[in-house]
Amino acid sequence: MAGTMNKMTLAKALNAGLRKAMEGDPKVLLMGEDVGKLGGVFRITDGLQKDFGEDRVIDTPLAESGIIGTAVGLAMRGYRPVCEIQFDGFVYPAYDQIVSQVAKIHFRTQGKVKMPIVIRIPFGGGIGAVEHHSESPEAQFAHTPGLKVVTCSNPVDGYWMIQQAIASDDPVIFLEPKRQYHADKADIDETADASSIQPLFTSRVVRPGADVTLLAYGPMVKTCLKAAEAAATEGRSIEVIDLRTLSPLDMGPVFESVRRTGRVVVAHEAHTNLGMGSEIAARISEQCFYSLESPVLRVGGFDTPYPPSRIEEEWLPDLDRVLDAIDRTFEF
Amino acid sequence: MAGTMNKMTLAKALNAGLRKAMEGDPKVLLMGEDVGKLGGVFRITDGLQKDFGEDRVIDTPLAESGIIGTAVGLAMRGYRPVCEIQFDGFVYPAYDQIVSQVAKIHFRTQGKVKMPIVIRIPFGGGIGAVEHHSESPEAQFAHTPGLKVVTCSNPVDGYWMIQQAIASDDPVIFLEPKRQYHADKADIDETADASSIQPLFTSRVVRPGADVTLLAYGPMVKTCLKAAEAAATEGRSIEVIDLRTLSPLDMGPVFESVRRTGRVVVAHEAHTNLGMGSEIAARISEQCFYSLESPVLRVGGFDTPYPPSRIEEEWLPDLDRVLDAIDRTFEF
Amino acid sequence: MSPEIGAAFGPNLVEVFGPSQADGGPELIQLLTPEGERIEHPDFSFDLDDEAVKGFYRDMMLTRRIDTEATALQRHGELGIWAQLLGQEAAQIGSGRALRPQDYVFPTYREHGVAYCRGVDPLRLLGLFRGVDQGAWDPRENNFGNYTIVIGAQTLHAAGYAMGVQRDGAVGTGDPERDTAVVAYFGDGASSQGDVNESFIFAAVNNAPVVFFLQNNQWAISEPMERQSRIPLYQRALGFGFPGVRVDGNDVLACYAVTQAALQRAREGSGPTLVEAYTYRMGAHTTTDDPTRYRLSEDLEHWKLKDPIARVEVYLKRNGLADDEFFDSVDDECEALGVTLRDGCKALPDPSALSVFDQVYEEQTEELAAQRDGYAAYRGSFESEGVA
Amino acid sequence: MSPEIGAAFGPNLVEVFGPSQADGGPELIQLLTPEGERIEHPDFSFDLDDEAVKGFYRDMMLTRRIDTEATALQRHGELGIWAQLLGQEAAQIGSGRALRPQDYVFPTYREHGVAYCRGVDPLRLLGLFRGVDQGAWDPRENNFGNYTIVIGAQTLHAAGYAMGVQRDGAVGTGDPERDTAVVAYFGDGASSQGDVNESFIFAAVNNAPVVFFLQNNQWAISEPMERQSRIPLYQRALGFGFPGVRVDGNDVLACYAVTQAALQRAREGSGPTLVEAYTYRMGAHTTTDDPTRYRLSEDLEHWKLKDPIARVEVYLKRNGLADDEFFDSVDDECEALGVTLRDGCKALPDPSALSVFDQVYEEQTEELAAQRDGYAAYRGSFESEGVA
Ligand SMILES: Cc1ncc(C[n+]2csc(CCOP(=O)(O)OP(=O)(O)O)c2C)c(N)n1
Ligand SMILES: Cc1ncc(C[n+]2csc(CCOP(=O)(O)OP(=O)(O)O)c2C)c(N)n1
Ligand SMILES: [Mg+2]
Ligand SMILES: [Mg+2]
Repeated sequence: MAGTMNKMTLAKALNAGLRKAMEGDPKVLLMGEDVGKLGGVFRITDGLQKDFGEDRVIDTPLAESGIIGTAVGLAMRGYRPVCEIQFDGFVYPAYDQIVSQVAKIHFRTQGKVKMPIVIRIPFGGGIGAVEHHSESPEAQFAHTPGLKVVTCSNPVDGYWMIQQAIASDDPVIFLEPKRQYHADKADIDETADASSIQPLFTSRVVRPGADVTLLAYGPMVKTCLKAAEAAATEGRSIEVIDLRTLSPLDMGPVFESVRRTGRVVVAHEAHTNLGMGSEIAARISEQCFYSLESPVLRVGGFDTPYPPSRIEEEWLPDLDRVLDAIDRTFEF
Repeated sequence: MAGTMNKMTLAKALNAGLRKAMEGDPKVLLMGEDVGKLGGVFRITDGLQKDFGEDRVIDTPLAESGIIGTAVGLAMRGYRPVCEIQFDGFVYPAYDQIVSQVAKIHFRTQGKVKMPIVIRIPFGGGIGAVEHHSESPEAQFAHTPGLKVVTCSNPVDGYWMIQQAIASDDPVIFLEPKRQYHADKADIDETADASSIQPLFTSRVVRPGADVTLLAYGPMVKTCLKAAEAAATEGRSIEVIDLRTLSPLDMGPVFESVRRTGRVVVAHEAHTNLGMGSEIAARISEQCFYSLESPVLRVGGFDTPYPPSRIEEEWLPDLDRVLDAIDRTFEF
Repeated sequence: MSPEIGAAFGPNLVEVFGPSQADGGPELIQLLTPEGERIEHPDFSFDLDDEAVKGFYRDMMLTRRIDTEATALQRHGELGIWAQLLGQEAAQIGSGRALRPQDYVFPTYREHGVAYCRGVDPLRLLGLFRGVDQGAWDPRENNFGNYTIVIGAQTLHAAGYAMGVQRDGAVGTGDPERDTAVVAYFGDGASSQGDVNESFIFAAVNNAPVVFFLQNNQWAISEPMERQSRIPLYQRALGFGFPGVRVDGNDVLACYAVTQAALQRAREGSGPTLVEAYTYRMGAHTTTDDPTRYRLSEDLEHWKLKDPIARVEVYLKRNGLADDEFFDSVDDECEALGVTLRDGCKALPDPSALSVFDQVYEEQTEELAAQRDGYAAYRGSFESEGVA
Repeated sequence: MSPEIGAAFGPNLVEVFGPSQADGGPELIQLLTPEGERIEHPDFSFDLDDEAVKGFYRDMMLTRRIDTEATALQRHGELGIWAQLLGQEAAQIGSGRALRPQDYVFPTYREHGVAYCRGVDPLRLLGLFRGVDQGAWDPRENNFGNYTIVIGAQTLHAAGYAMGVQRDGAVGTGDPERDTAVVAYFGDGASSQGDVNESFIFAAVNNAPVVFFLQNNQWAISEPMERQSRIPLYQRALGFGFPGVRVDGNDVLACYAVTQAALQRAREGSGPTLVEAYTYRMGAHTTTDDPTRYRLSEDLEHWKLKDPIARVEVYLKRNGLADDEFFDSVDDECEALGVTLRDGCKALPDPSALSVFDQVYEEQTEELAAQRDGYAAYRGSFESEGVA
């Protein structure tokens, strides 16, 4: 029904997705700093406390370890907590609870205790913020068995993926590209049948192409789509894949693509050294050894702390650096 | 002077190295849980509190964030704290202080404040321990700009590297392969001239070879040397490189080797997914693209939490799995 | 410091509370003396009969037997390590017996006595220390959580679970089978962890039904409690706005009475309480520890006089409450338990090396399934070699 | 709950301390009322003369000017964000002026008034919020640490620094130029962080010379302080064995007197103190925040009556301690400062994109140098394209 289409930003789509999940299951709780009246510093939980009450949308004390640690207890009591970490750089006080508890309890108990917790983290840079507000911590979580890690790049995915993550009986680190929160609007059909939606832990070809495979996720998908467009004007056909899931990785569509194109560039904001690109490059190099015309090239944040905001756009991988890497894949 | 040679285990060598550093610089402090009278659960600080006093060998409250956070303050006051984290799995409560403070203060202050802190972490498995006592957290630290990460594999390196780490004006995560603490003894010349010692942030060819390059560090070096020996009996010449430094990586000797051998296996206990092997594979694939006869193969811990100890030897990469990977490099 | 300035900030708390005293100080709640005499306390009383005391005696004896048996099993190489509770039987049985079925326990790695009270098969406890699993009892069966090794982490789980209890409306209803309390066990050392202090905050702010049960056994491995606090630990609660009490942790009657009252407070909706059970770790930290490196043997001798079981035995005997038959039958039970544990331990099956792949996620990933298959094939190749 | 059980655990602390009261409650230390009247307090007195009060007035006016100017600069797009201190001038100037040169300060992101007291060029503060650096003043020059954004982290640094001070023998010598105190600033929200509570433990156990200066401005972004504690925050210190006091954070005389006494306590070797400055964040959390979403405007109106600067002005005027010339000259200074800030801010140079590579390590790595060179070459390729 076209009549039910709603134009939404990513921020609104996430809000609508959270609302839907809360309506569908009384065990779903939201918790975090300022998620109540304020609706979160990005307003992702706007209006939800008003509608679902303070028992279901909980303004917690300012302690990230406490947020995750109490979420573990709530999950053991049968709840499905969705925790908001205010900014990427503030997830680290909760790191122990995440990697030693959330990630391991299912394993520790041989599956007797499930951890259906979603940890939402606005991540990535480009919003002109001060230190600790522009980090990309995904690789650290993806390296941790027991966690699943996903990220959305657009409003439609945001709307569905957050619901799928909440429905997951495994803990999900849900990374939201904060720079995209209010960037674009997209049509969302809230009445669509959830079962018709692409499963959560899958990647997706978002632009088909023949010459180079360009891999991205979260905030870099848009940049990469633009790069593909720019490359097209120079006669190069770039296939762009939105990875969507970082752990597990869904490498099937990637390998399939690389076997056709023979060239790969992977882009992310996170530090290049041991970023997602390193794992992806290692897997592709192993699985597509004879197909590669050139090594997998990585375009990532540099191996320095995130810089002061006046130079963040120069630090972040951008269209030009992606295009440059695409060019370089032809130098081999 | 051969007369000054002392046979030492890794544990004793580290103890001797710490003692030497404390004698050489009154600003060097040791701090951690049980490092005083007990000498640490592995006895690495044995006798040091007795000789240097409670002000220099500090039994801290049981709070890892507190240990690292106060070390930051001590460093700002001009001290050189050497912090002991009791076991790898207990470093996570301090993760925020490590990645957001220790790693970033030099950058934040444009170099006005140095962080000469060493964080010693016994790491790796194979000692029959319960959960959280056999982790390999190196990739997470290596992914963090601002930290340097090293690991020793034998008593001689242990003795010198700990002193070099303490002398470093940058923060160093110092990983000690706990399974090796009491495994072997080696001759150490404590009177040797420190300036004649191989610099800290360098890797080393520990066994030359021609057919395959085998990369390892810390606990896996011994296994890999044995694998090389076993392979030799089958007529394969394996070059083994002890990486020693994980951040920065010293890839020069690695590339040089790979360009000769064309085949690479990298082994570590850490989870394979996004472990050091992924970065190393990515770099080698990029830099030695035309030299590779086979993709870089990784032998790592599986992507599950560390298992109960009765099956840890099956979980950990061992000689057979390394040999198997070596064999597989010839299948391409 | 100049006295005027000091005075401005009120009395010196260290002076007020005094340094740690070997006898627990004047605030110690005691109902049964080390000499086996029952005494009155103005605020707390033991409201069960002597049959119950005999039951506690039996519980403590069996708990001690689990402990000594496991220690011996470790010495014989059957366990990798064991965390002994010797000396802490009263704290654990007293508190454990105060629980109702619907209450929920978050233990550390040393709560074997509490586990026993909850009905967890002691063999199940051995699995963790033998290394065949990570403590694989089902916490839903006995409302006894899995052992938590990262110290302090479980206190936050307890606070969260208690917030869930509140949301379920299982607090303050007056229905004794519905109202639920949660207990977080932790140690003197753990009290320094950020997590523990955060759990105090979450519990206080939410007025959550949690009892924080701190077994102050005087040691955190080699560190005496002075390295964690300069005032008695039960006072910590004051800073967070809920009550803290210190109970004689070697007095099973007092531990029962105080815990019961604190649990009841929680169930009624009056929020958290900190109970510091002042006790002593008579054994080593674990079987790999060597306490002679850091503590005086006199210290231990002193505490032996306060043995939690001995005082109950004296009480029962002196007052003619139990005859030889009773004591013999408990001894027999202990013997039988010993045999069960020894035989059972050796028979605990090793896990399969492939099982780990199946336990990571509720919904298995393709990636990990493939890793499993690869490893299975690799292992298979040896077997076929072996066969060939 | 049944009264008997409650009573057993002593008085209800929430009832004893009462909920948070808008006037700070009976324990508030005040020396200058909102009406500008000086009053006595049994424990604390202000021992400087009226010239000093005039100095404080000037300090607070200049601090407020820095704040309003920076807020305006943000509105004009010259700063990315600004964390306003409006309303907290007395807490910061009172405490900041009590410091000696050798004392060391660990601030949050809002301590512009303290920075000013320490002699940090206010332009330096703007750099962080403009995004040209991360607060690149040299902490060694003024013993004023860099702003810490991860809330609470700096309190541990303060405890550690103070442990260093102890090791340097710079405590309790009686030499006023040697004995050193350390101050950790933090907020009501931060008090819930594990790090802050751990810093209390490290400071207490080591009896370290730290003053924990908690500016309770009633809000942590949108969360009222009831979300962090159910009793007044100064009481938190009791749980850790050191004194805590609540001072009227809008009373610069009381803030000075109380902080000075606490600092002196630290310098003399009597250990840590928690000072809760009870104040109010009159502005938004930062310039990107919208407080109308979560707080009532009456609340703000109420606190406006307690403005920290107004009461000093009234005091000076009513008692004829300062004439128009004085007030005019302060206003002129503020104007001049405004011009300096506006001009200076716009002139702050952007960092070079390559500089980041050189600031990561004290000893540069080959790896990073190569990354830098690669990026420099890449950038160069555009320039040569441009030239071509
Ligand atoms: C976060 C963390 N750090 C360190 C350890 C290692 N460790 C295990 S038990 C222990 C001492 C705990 O002392 P306490 O809390 O008093 O409990 P007890 O062992 O005396 O029962 C330590 C340091 C750990 N398990 N977790
Ligand atoms: C660890 C961490 N979590 C979250 C944040 C985001 N944040 C910045 S300021 C703030 C509120 C702090 O409140 P308070 O401590 O009262 O200080 P105030 O801002 O009122 O001065 C929050 C949640 C942060 N900076 N650090
Ligand atoms: Mg203890
Ligand atoms: Mg505040």
